[in-house]
Amino acid sequence: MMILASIVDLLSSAWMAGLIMLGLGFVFAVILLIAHEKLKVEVDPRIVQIHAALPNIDCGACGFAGCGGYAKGVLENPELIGRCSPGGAAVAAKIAAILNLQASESGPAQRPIVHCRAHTADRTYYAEYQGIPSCTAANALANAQACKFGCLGFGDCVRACKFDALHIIDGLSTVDYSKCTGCTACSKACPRNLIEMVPFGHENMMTVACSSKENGKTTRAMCQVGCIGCGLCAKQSEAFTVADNLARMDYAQYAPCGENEAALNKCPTGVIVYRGKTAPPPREPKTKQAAAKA
Amino acid sequence: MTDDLKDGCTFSRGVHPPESKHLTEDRPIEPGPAVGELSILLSQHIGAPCQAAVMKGDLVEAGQRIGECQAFVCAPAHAPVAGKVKELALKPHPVLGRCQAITIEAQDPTPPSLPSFDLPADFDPARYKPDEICEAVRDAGLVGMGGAGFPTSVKIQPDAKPPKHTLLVNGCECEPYITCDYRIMLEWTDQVLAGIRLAQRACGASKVFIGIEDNKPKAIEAMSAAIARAGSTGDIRVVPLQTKYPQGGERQLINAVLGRTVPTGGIPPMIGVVVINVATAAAIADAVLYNRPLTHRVVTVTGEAIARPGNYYVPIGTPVEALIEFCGGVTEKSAKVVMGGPMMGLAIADLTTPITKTGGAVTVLTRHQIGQAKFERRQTACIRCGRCLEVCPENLNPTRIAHAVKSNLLDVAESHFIGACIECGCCSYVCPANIELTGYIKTGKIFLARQRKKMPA
Amino acid sequence: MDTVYLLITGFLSVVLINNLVLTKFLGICPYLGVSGRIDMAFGMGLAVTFVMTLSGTLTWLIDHMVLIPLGLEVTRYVCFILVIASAVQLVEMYLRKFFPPLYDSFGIFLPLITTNCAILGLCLFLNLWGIDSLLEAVVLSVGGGIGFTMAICIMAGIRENLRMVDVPECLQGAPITLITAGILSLAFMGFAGII
Amino acid sequence: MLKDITVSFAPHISQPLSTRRVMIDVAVGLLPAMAVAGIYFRIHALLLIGTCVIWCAATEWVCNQIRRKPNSLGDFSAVVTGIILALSLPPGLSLWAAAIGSVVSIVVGKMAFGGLGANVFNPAMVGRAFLTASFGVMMTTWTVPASIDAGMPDLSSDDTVDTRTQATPLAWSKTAIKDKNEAKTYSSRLLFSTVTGEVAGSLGETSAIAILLGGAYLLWRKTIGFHIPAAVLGSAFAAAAIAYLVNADAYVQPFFHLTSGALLFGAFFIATDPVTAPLTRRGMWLFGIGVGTVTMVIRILGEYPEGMMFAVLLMNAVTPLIDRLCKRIPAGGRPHA
Amino acid sequence: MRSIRHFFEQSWLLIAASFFFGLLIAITNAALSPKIEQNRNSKLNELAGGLLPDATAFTPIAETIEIQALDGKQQRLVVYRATTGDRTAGWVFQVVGSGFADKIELVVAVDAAFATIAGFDVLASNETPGFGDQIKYSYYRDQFKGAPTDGLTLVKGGDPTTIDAQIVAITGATVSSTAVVRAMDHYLPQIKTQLQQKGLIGHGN
Amino acid sequence: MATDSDGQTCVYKNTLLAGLWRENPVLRLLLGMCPTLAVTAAVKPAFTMGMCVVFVLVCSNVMVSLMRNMLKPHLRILMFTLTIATFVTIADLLLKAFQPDMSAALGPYVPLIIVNCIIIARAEACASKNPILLSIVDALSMGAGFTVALCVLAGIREVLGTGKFFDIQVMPKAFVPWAALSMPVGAFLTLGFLLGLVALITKKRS
Ligand SMILES: Cc1cc2nc3c(=O)[nH]c(=O)nc-3n(C[C@H](O)[C@H](O)[C@H](O)COP(=O)(O)O)c2cc1C
Ligand SMILES: Cc1cc2nc3c(=O)[nH]c(=O)nc-3n(C[C@H](O)[C@H](O)[C@H](O)COP(=O)(O)O)c2cc1C
Ligand SMILES: Cc1cc2nc3c(=O)[nH]c(=O)nc-3n(C[C@H](O)[C@H](O)[C@H](O)COP(=O)(O)O)c2cc1C
Ligand SMILES: Cc1cc2nc3c(=O)[nH]c(=O)nc-3n(C[C@H](O)[C@H](O)[C@H](O)CO)c2cc1C
Ligand code: SF4
Ligand code: SF4
Ligand code: SF4
Ligand code: SF4
Ligand code: FES
Repeated sequence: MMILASIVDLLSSAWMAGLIMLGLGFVFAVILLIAHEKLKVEVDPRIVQIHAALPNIDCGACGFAGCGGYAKGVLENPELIGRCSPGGAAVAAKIAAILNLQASESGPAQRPIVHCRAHTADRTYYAEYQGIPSCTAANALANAQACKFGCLGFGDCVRACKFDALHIIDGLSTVDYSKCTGCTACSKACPRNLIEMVPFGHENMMTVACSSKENGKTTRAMCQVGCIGCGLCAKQSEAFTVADNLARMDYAQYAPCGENEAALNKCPTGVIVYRGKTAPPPREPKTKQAAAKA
Repeated sequence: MTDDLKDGCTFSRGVHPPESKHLTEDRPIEPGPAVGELSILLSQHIGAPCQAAVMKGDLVEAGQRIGECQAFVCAPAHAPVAGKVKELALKPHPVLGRCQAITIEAQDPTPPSLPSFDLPADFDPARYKPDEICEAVRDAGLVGMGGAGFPTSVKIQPDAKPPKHTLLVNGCECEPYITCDYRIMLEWTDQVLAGIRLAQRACGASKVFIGIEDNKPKAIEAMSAAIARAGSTGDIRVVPLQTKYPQGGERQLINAVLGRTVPTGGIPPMIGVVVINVATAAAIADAVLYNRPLTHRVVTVTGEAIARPGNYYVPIGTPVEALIEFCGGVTEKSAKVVMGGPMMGLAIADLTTPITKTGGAVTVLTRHQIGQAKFERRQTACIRCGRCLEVCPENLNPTRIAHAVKSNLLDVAESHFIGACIECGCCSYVCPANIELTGYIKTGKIFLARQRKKMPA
Repeated sequence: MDTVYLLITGFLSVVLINNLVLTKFLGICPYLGVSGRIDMAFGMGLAVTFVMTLSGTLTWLIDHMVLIPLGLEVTRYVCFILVIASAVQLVEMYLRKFFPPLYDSFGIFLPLITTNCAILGLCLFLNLWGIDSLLEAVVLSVGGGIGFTMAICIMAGIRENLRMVDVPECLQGAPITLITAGILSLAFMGFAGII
Repeated sequence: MLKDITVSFAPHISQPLSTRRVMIDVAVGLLPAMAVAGIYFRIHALLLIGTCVIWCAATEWVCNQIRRKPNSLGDFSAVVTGIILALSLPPGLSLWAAAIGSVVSIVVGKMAFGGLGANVFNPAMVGRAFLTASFGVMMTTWTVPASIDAGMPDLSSDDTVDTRTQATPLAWSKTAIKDKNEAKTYSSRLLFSTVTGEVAGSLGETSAIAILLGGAYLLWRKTIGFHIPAAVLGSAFAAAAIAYLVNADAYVQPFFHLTSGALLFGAFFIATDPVTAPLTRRGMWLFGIGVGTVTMVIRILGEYPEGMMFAVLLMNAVTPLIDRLCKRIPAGGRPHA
Repeated sequence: MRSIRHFFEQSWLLIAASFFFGLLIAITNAALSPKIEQNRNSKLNELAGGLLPDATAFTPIAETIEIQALDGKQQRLVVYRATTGDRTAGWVFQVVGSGFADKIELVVAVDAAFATIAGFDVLASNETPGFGDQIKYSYYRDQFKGAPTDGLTLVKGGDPTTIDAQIVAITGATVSSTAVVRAMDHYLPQIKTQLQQKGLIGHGN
Repeated sequence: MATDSDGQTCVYKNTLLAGLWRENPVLRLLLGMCPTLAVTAAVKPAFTMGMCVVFVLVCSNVMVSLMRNMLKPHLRILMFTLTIATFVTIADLLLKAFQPDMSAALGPYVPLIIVNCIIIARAEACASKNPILLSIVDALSMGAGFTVALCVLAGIREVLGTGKFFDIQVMPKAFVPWAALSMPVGAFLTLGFLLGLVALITKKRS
């Protein structure tokens, strides 16, 4: 009884506040609904979708002015996926799905192959390069490294890779295929165009890891493991062709078969190698083998 | 004309590195070495490379055209000596790294002889048609010998738009060490003047100024005397300029002499001015009067590391190695071989690199000259001292541009007008933190060019 | 004359001495998030100034015209936030519909700042400081916004420079921004007492 | 024939100036001020300078060690920071406080931003500001010079301030402002001492002569340009003159403002720190005018007697904006599209 | 008609929730406001008790004490008499100073003869944490215990442990420190005179 | 909209502790920085603030979870705000009634909980899509993370800035407090370096 009385007591003093709030709620509902009807603007449906996928708390952590801004921004520049820290990986995945990033893939995934296999010790240097540690810069300063076609090892590609999938190992850019997403950033970054995006139809791909168009003699003088354009590989397998003193692999034709294996074994400089997640180590060049035997 | 010599004509900012010209300035032009094998690079100029017109094993005459042009902005190549084409292969190139070249085995290697030159007493450029001059220059394979290597025939082309009112002759030679232009002005004075008058006739300029830095009083005197001797020409004047680097940069030179500014991203013809180098002028006379193609040039071989520095007349295609050997080899522990001068020259690694039409000097620097700190690339962070801004002749903000490139912010670099940099090197020269500002800017330009190519608008 | 003096001092005080960001810690989220580039920061600052003026004035009016006369101060928070949220949403829709260019340049910031504590904070501080004239409320609201704009633009300038230096990796982003803000707040202490 | 040649970008020569040389020049320029500090504050000066320099250098070393970066002590910038911090501290400050200030200077003011050249704020002033905020009393207790207090003890023990203390000239001028009175007396009585330095104040700031001597050296060596000092002193003088003309009883005469407090020291050694000042000349003028004006606003209107430190920090903060405002346009004009 | 139905379909929840929440707030407020009021009073008592530990009771005196506030307005002040048994132990009252951010409400206790301050405490203030709110810290407050009731002055630097008319300011918070001293200097003599006039305390030194 | 097959938007029961570190709202997600900076001069107000946030978080998550199927899209944020504001008002009243000292100390930062991004973020990301129980767990986890972060920050600042911890003197007498840490600058610097430390640890771990 006492409790009931006190509740009644409280209510009697509270109804006023309740009413005011009621009125307030009513007014705002009216205003916003009318505004919603009258002030509608058509926008790209994908923006709406992305917006809906976002946490919608407008915290600004993404660097944009709120979720709306980010939705628009990420649509224009998909590199910005993953900037929404409250949303985390889940939201990033949703955005990626909306933007349909993966859908464009037809056929095997593209993966980069570095067309050089010379480590620092395999190369000839005419002089010590003392400039800016960047491949683009070093490439502009002619000829410190004798081979004009080989990897410079200053890692412009490494810096371009957002996924930590490239590393310079003993002066050679080396892809970590377990991390690579095939984004092509590295192939755009290399000033010597050494990195080619290749349809990776198999776990490991065979490749001629050289780009030198010098004649065989010059190549040999400059690099222990360069392609001398001798054509032995092309004799073994259809997948290889030689032009401009350089053998090339037709990746579309590649299959792990005996012929290709034979080409690999015949190559005098060991420049035909496997690349991929479980690639076996490259063969030593014949000259080195001979030296080792002796 | 010596009486109205005035000092102090110059541009704003810039630096004054030690001149170091004493090594070679008093050495007359001498014939260079006898070379057995010459490599004529097919790309020695701005524009499309020329195409080889000979095959391996062909015999060629001295002066025979061996590289043909397919494009408008291009220059043919000629064989400096008689001999056999040994091979067509990639050869080291000071800028491009490696480049197609025609290698000629000389029939009988003899030292080149200095060109004979007697100006006919009645020489009058008015007798030549502008088109003829231009055509002769084009056939001779002439490209700017001041460094940039722009085909001269395109520059002095008659009836170009807009019309050219002024011809500026660049006798500044503001780079330290180099003296080839100086010697040419002293020794081949009349030839230079004849070339100037021919160029003037071709491009139709009404006024001619010869800009010479005031640390070369003898050249100023010689040129002035030659003009006086020729008598006829009131419209050619020698303008003494304050000695300051990069006085010879064409944008600076135009500013110093004419007080005009070439718009950013523009070139002198846009404001009706043609700039040619004095060696180019001499070569124009050679080409027009004697039909001699550009096969030899004067090269200053210098630097504290060279035993016998001097100015030599050498066939184009001579390997640097041979030149250095000819000059007595190196004395001290050398540190760097530079094609060109120490401010703008290209350090080369492969000493078989041949001399090109644009390469007026080979400078072999010692560690001492380079400075130990610079040699070992001892850099600190930029302390924002602003010295690089103070000296930049193009009024840029080198540190900002360079650091933007370093941090891969190419849009920032562009917003600070990276494209306006003339790569003169003043900023790097003064930087107390020893930062390779010019190097970063060059690299940034390459990045940008590549970006544009990859992403067509 | 006296009112003018009062308004000026009030304005300076809320811009320099009681700067909402640097001394009252309000609006830190956009301060950290949108201070990466100067143009963005400036747009944000303008938007905040606008919304702050609007909501400072509106809430002051509601407080003094409705809530205090009716003795309903206890619903103050609810009313304030509803007024702010609706007003901003309305303005945003309005701009988007009728002034698309204006919307693109600063309307995009509007939703972000509804949930920004600088706005509500200023309204609450107006109440706390016992501001009892409308004019003063308006001036202080504008001042609050301008103080925010100033602080965020300074920070954006600094951060644009910091992109080019080698900030330790673990301090990049929010940490170095906070450290910079700390030093800034030290520097602003110097203005103590100038009014 | 030619072995171990190298290649790098042009230019291949450079002028014989290094960062280290620049910093050593600043230290040399500070010698007169340090000497005067030594004369007036004896062993205290030595200990404070030593403490600050050693702690600054050690902190920088440790930071580099933690980041696995090459040691950067060779550029001597940490030493300069240490000296300037020490010279801006009250002579009687406990050594442990000076050590804390040094650590804050280097860690918060410099290394957090990435080390030399990266810092936005003047490291020494960051350290000093932190000390002012933390240990307000200690940072406003001023020992009188030994020439006045012959009995100055040789060593200050850490806990008690057992030396004679005195208000600084600026504190007196502040009193004059508050009382609207006696500004003239103070100016005439103290002007001479502020020139020789025989007054209470921070270690390095008291003697105008010593600072001018060092400043002249830096100007001669071209380590600093004249723009910033001129702008700071000019604008401060103008502001002080206005105040003086408004009320000569309350505000001391403008010259007094120039020679007292940290204005001169700051104008020549602190505001000129290249790292934290604008790059362009026009920017330097703006920056200097800002520093001078803000200093005087704080001195004349504010709660603190001196505003140099705050003014420098504030203008450091807007330096990026000034740089943006004074962006350089190429000699050939803006490129067309 | 349809649009009205549409409207209610869309927004009934908002309206209902508004009402419900309004009630919720109001009820809470009604339930708690006596407690909140009581908190204020008990805080005064508690503070006063802390300042005059001997006192056993605090009773408002009947006499009207009219004083002039800092802003010049006349106002009435409630003065409590603190008693130990039936002996007057001191006097307690509340004064308001103007601080850095806002007004500062102080509770001040003086001894029976109104000669020295027994202490003060801060009832409400909005001074900056770390700055002005140090007036609540004992090192600052203790300076007042035993200080004379008139002629307090503020000094910068000095020894806060000596008890005299000199109050050492809080560093970096001179404004707050001044506010306290000024409030004391302004009110205490007024109250003292009034109490003397009313004959509640003696006239003496 | 899909709920929790993706597992990230809401904290599961078995990861009750996620809010403490992996998704700590302050240290990892950088949400709700304003109160973090403003009330951490000492541990007690920081803790009180944390508790207030927990209270509001739980209540609003419950309410939102109850209403989750009735929400209309364009009035959704308004509903959230209304709910949160109501509970903040109640929290403020409770504080005034039972913790008057703390209420005074926290001043306007209690009502500012209304705009604390954490609460609206959880309402949107979790409560509006999940049943009540899960929402409560989430609220507790997030609230705990917030409170702990605040207390750590406040602990550092209080000990160095005043020599005390939870109002108890812990530093030796000779220690002169670094007053700067109690000031705004202390808040910024301490949080800045704390976040740096967190980033360092995170990097080391991964
Ligand atoms: C920084 C710089 C310095 C230069 N210095 C000289 C010089 O000293 N002498 C010279 O003839 N050309 C110099 N040049 C090249 C001139 O700008 C210009 O290209 C040349 O004079 C044109 O003549 P040409 O086409 O006959 O070579 C320089 C260029 C630059 C960018
Ligand atoms: C470089 C430098 C900067 C200074 N900056 C300040 C400052 O910003 N604020 C300040 O109160 N004192 C500063 N000082 C200390 C003052 O110059 C001086 O000691 C002041 O007059 C102290 O007066 P006071 O005792 O009345 O506080 C600085 C000293 C130096 C050397
Ligand atoms: C953010 C901030 C908050 C401040 N809070 C207070 C305060 O609460 N109380 C106070 O007296 N002074 C406060 N001050 C300092 C005053 O503005 C004034 O500078 C100080 O009282 C002067 O003291 P000093 O002469 O001991 O340095 C604050 C200053 C700043 C920058
Ligand atoms: C002219 C000049 C003035 C300097 N002034 C300061 C100074 O006031 N404070 C300081 O910490 N360092 C100073 N330095 C040293 C150095 O620039 C400073 O440590 C950098 O800010 C660290 O990055 C100065 C250096 C020069 C060349
Ligand atoms: S692959 Fe290309 S970019 Fe990468 S390190 Fe080698 S040269 Fe440089
Ligand atoms: S940049 Fe892209 S394509 Fe290249 S390695 Fe990295 S992830 Fe793979
Ligand atoms: S920025 Fe370019 S133009 Fe300017 S000094 Fe440097 S190299 Fe020369
Ligand atoms: S000269 Fe060097 S140190 Fe000076 S501002 Fe330029 S880049 Fe920086
Ligand atoms: S918590 Fe203040 S703006 Fe986000």
